[in-house]
Amino acid sequence: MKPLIRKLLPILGVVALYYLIMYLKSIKVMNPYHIQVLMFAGVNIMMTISLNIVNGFTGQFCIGHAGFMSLGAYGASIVTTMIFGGFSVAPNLRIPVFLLGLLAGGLVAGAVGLLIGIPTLKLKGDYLAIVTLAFGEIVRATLRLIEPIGAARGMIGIPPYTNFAWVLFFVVLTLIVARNFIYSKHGRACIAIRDNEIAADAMGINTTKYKIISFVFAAFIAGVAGGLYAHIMSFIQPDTFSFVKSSDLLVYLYAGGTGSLTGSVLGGLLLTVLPEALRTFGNLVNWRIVIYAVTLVIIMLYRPLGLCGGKELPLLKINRKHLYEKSIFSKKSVHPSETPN
Amino acid sequence: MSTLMQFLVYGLQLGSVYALLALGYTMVYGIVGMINFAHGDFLMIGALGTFFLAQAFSSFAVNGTYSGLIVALILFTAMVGTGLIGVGVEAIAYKPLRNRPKMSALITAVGVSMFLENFPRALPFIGPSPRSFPMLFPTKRFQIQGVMISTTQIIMIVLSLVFMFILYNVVNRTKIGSQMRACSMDKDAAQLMGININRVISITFFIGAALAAASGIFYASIYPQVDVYMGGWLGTKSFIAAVIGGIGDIRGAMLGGFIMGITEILATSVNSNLGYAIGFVILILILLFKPAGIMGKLTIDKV
Amino acid sequence: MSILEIKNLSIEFGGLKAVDDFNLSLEEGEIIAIIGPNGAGKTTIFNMLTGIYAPTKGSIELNGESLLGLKPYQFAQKGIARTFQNIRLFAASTVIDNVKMAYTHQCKESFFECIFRTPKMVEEERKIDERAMDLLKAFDLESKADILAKNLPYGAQRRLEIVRALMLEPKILLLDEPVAGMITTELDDMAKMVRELRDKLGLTVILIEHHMNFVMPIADRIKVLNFGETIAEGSADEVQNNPDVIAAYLGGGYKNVITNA
Amino acid sequence: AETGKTLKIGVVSPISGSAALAGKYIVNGVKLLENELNAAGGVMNNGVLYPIEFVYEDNEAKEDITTNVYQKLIYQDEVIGIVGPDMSKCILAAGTIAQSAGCPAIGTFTTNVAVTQIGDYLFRACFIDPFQGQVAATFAWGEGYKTAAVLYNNADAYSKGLYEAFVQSYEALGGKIVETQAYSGADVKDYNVQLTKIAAAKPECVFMPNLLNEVPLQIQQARANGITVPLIGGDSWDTPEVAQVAGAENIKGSVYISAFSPDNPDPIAQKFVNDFKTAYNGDVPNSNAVLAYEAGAMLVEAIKNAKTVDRAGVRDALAQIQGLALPSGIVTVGEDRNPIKGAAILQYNDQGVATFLKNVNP
Amino acid sequence: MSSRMLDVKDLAVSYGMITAVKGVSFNLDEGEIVALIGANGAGKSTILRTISGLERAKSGSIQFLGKELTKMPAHKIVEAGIAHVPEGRRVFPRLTVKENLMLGANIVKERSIIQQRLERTYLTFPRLKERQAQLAGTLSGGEQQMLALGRALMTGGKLMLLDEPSMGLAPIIVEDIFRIIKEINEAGTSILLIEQNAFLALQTASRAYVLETGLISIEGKSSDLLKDDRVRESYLGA
Ligand SMILES: Nc1ncnc2c1ncn2[C@@H]1O[C@H](COP(=O)(O)OP(=O)(O)OP(=O)(O)O)[C@@H](O)[C@H]1O
Ligand SMILES: Nc1ncnc2c1ncn2[C@@H]1O[C@H](COP(=O)(O)OP(=O)(O)OP(=O)(O)O)[C@@H](O)[C@H]1O
Ligand SMILES: CC(C)C[C@H](N)C(=O)O
Ligand SMILES: [Mg+2]
Ligand SMILES: [Mg+2]
Repeated sequence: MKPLIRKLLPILGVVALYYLIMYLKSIKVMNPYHIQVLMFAGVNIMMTISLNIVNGFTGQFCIGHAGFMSLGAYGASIVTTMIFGGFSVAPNLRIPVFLLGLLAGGLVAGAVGLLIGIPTLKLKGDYLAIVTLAFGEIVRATLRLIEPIGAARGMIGIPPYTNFAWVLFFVVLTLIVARNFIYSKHGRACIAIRDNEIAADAMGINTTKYKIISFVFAAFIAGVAGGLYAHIMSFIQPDTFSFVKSSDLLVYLYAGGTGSLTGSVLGGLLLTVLPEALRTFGNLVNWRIVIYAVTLVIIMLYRPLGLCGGKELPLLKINRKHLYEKSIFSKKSVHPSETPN
Repeated sequence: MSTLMQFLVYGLQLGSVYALLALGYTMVYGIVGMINFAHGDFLMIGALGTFFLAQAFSSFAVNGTYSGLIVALILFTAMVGTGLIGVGVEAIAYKPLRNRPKMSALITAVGVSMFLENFPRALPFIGPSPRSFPMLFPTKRFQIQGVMISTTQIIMIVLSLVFMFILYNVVNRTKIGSQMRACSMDKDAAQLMGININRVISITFFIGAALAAASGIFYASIYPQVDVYMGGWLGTKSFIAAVIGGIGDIRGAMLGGFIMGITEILATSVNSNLGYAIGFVILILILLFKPAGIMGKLTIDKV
Repeated sequence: MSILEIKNLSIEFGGLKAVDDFNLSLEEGEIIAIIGPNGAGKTTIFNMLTGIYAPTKGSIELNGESLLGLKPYQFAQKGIARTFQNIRLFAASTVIDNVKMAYTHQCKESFFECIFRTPKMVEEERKIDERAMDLLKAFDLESKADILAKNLPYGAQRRLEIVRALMLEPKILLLDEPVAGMITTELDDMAKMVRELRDKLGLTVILIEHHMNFVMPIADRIKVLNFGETIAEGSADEVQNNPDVIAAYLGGGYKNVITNA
Repeated sequence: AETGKTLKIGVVSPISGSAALAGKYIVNGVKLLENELNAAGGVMNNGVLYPIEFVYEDNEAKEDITTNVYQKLIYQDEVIGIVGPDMSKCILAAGTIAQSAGCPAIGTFTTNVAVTQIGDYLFRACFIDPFQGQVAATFAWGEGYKTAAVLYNNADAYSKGLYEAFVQSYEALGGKIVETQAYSGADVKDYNVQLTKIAAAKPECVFMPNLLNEVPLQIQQARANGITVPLIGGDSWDTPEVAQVAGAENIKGSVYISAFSPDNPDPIAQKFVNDFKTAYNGDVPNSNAVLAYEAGAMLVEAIKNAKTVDRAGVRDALAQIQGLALPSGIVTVGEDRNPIKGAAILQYNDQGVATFLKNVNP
Repeated sequence: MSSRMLDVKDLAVSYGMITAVKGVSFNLDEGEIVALIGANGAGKSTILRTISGLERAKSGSIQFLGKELTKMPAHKIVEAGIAHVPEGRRVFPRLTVKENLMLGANIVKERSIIQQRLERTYLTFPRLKERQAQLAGTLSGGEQQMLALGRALMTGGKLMLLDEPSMGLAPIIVEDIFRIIKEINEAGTSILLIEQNAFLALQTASRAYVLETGLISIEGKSSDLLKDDRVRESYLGA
């Protein structure tokens, strides 16, 4: 019985969260603007998790992650807006078109991730970081050259399909998938590479292969997040996805704590909401980024490993012992260390 | 042909700005092992500081320009001042993280950069708007075989080479230089050699920030517009320049800076959108073939 | 037929002949020790046997199959596992994860099975876990399974490196100074362990070590290297009394300083 | 009279950022209107007096921030309409939000044609680029310049649109474009390459329809590259700082198209100029200030005439504005929600001060 | 009667939550070789690192020739006359052997003294002279240990802290190094020695302290400890 509850409780929690927010909206405690801030926070959480997979769990420093986001944003928007005509899509086709767009965004980003991952992931540490930075900027420069999608002026008139429910759904899905990834052979291989690449290699782990898997997987998630973003903003532009965006994402990740999904959620949420919240204090408006910056520096000085510093909420962990619980699927078994011998 | 030469002049002019900024990146990276993302903002502080200094000295100006002595005084003050700010930033924000994971310091640097840009921005007497940078000294233009050159350009290019030459010799030939290199490899062991690593790191930041200020003054002299955000993008490009040359190597920073400046101008002449990205393309190409940049040496971990 | 056949293995680093014409023919279940002065090329041989360095000359054959040109992870997958002179654990991971990580290659979970955590994948995970626990238990580490590797005492870290290597199901185990930095009592435990590996698992072991009172009793054969060249080879007794070995490696005071301990 | 609920009007302008100079004029222009309304106690509609509150937001001259700010004004402040921003690229990005929320938005200086095409909730207070381009081309041709070169910003919808409009009109008149150079990106400060090429083509004039913060550097660099011919600009040049930064020496003789000239003798215009001067210690209003004031005034007029005092009612009333007397002329909102307005041509004298040359009406 | 050189009293050191050294007192007289022995993780290296200023003491005092070291920055401690050969060698990997040695003489101003010390070091370690232009990072473990010792000789300290100098070295080198250690000592340098090989340590030092999880459990003359049953059982394995 216990495992069943453990599996269902989080899902119930998410549903409850959704209805709570909708209720707060209906009694005007939250307005659509607040909800929109939460939607951006959701997108940022997805981006942070994606970055965490590469930086936090595989130890490969990617500092141009906004590049993947932009590919997803453009890929998805091209599908929904240019191929299917944006606002003129028949109402009953909107959701399929939207999902198709997101899938396209994810695939484009993933494919590019594969393409650039193969040559660059051979580089180590800072050099890899720098190449990913360059990659992000080259993507931006390329998008700026393509006239049919508005070049540097950007793409307008993207239908605002993304709503809070979609964002919540994708954030939860990302969390589940990322958690499962981490607690599997793939995740372990990635962590091994992070902890000691030479040893990983010597233990028969094809380091290049697993780096690429993690990179492509993360790029796919970033692409989907980019697609969601485009359909909140209804406007995208290459310059939105500049190095500044990438470094914002890094900030969410490291302030939250690498190697912890809880940290990604916390970092993405807090640091998206904080500057927006400061906006509402009229005379602080000019100081809001200063306050944000000081907060960030203080977090890093007092918690150099980030707010969560490698710690994880039990919900986002897969405990080894669970393997031996009577699962809802299989009939086994007892943990070997508990068998008397 | 003369157009090409003209472009080369513009390339060198831009390149000297990148090069000076890249020197700071390279020094700090080489010695402290961190990418100081706030480095570009030292450029802004230098330029903005010069702007205010020039205002303060405006009673000495004749026809809007200043005498050589006053200019030298202004530049010196701006460089030293920025250098000291660099030392202060290190002491407050980076020093406590010295033995922490690299990325923590990097993120702190992002925070510092936001602070350095937005603090003056929030101050009423500075604010976010661009200002026009005063002409500090009169510039003369002359033509050599159809190529326009100005005295400002010559001063810039020559001075940046001089700075690099001095710095190179300091790092490779002096005692403080060898202390810097020791710090760069193993701070504990360096201390056991009797090296005061705090002093070495402070000096490093001082030099880096002062050179950034110089590059800021140069930059503002040729593009006379200063604002609190001017350092960000220039910083990123100069950092790329430093890596192209081989980060950690002084000559490499200089080389990378000039490569960046010249290719940017040449690529712009093909298509304006290319100029902006060419540096990044060059970077990737170079790293694929020389994984540590042109002058950099990749060290192999002995297993 | 011998399990590992190394012929004329040589490597140079910018003119320096670090290993010169090294030959070794290894029988299954043998324990071979390589000794020699510092810088003689011992670790370099291990690095060539695990694909980290490419030899300039020579051949490496495992069960008749040449391994030259393979990547390090392929050497491991073919059955050569090692430990490192400077411990290289996955320090930030738990002890059991360290062991499971070495089972990546043999593990049959596909990417989609993993991210959707299918019942099949969960079953496979459980098997890996049991396997890893069995090994840890055999080396007296099962109580430490869930603590971080970096928090283990030094001696336990050395043992964990061996356990991790065993998870690869290797044919040959290379141990690079397994008792360096250990106190005398730990040394004896390790000797017992290495013997058991051979006796119970039938493993073939090559080890590098400077502690003669560890090496001499357990090695079936000893090869002595100096400046990359093999200067002596034979049983412990033969090597100990070889004047070249004494001059180059053991030193005159060897008998009274070391064995007295 | 009966007092209705307070109505909020959102004002979006670049209070900070690259166009902060323009932002200052915009806020000051609207503040003038705000003072007038405060004196009157609000807007009278059908015998009910509605107090008006202005909510000022900074868009930093950036598209994405404009979008955020629109969201905030529409959903959090629940404004009845939005004045601004001033830049086409910004409203092009944010317009969809106003449109899908059904909130009227009036761009103050958003001259790009596409702006009002976003939907029927989008308006503007200024002329459109095809007209402006035509005025510039006609002027250039009229001055006897047979050849022209263009330097434009490909990252800015306004710049690109105006460049295209100019070229079309100029070529139709028989002029020849001898060199077209573009750049893109807000971080560009070096136009030397483009200007070297333009100089080599030896045009008789150079058209530079570029942004406020870019123009001064372009003028300086053009002169340094030996381009001595007159430079022609668009509405964005209308800030005194342009000449200050560029230097009187460099800018003298250059001409630009403006929506307003403070030298306009019309009494309403002069009253506005005087009010502005008194309110802001002698500052002379520019087109940004006038158009921001006028956009606000249009919204107020619509509130006055609206059948229902809500967003939809105000929108309908906006579309029907006719013969509204404003400082820059009599405004009638046309079919495409574009007002029909004239342009002024201004020229810089030797001191670098823009002086009125002539008016052009559509 | 020789005078007291180093006096450590109630020294405690911690790394965050972990207290590695829990109140240790010991001393060393001028001209002496004193050994610290103990299992892995007992806190031996931590004590040395605290003496040379790389770690800060939580409490307690360290007196060296009458000067209090616990508040002194590391580089001053070197100038005061302490040379520390750290655990794991810690040579500067991307500098050449010679550059490493020259850095050892960082605090020395006179060129002639530097030259003289360099010659002495090369005499002691001919291998280093042979490899003087090689990057230190590519030396073998034993070669690096020699370099670390050589570098410490270059500082010319009055007290040398040696952290496991025999680790990973060939028997003949170990013999060499211990002979050199004795020579260095005879030439006037006092030595505080950490050594895993307890037998070797006790043979070399005149006195020794046994450290167990941050506390001193046994102390005394080496000759006595060699006969001590507890020592014999846990550290000599006989
Ligand atoms: N990557 C490299 N580049 C240059 N020289 C190297 C490299 N790797 C090893 N060497 C040199 O090769 C020789 C052999 O080194 P190796 O590490 O194999 O010695 P070893 O026998 O393991 O010594 P020890 O017992 O001290 O560990 C040494 O002289 C070393 O300096
Ligand atoms: N930097 C550090 N951070 C946290 N704990 C540390 C650190 N360095 C050492 N420790 C811990 O402090 C304790 C004492 O370590 P120390 O290195 O002083 O032991 P030691 O006696 O020198 O052992 P060894 O023989 O392994 O060198 C150990 O438990 C170790 O894990
Ligand atoms: C203020 C002006 C530069 C605005 C310009 N007319 C535009 O539409 O973008
Ligand atoms: Mg070795
Ligand atoms: Mg130790």
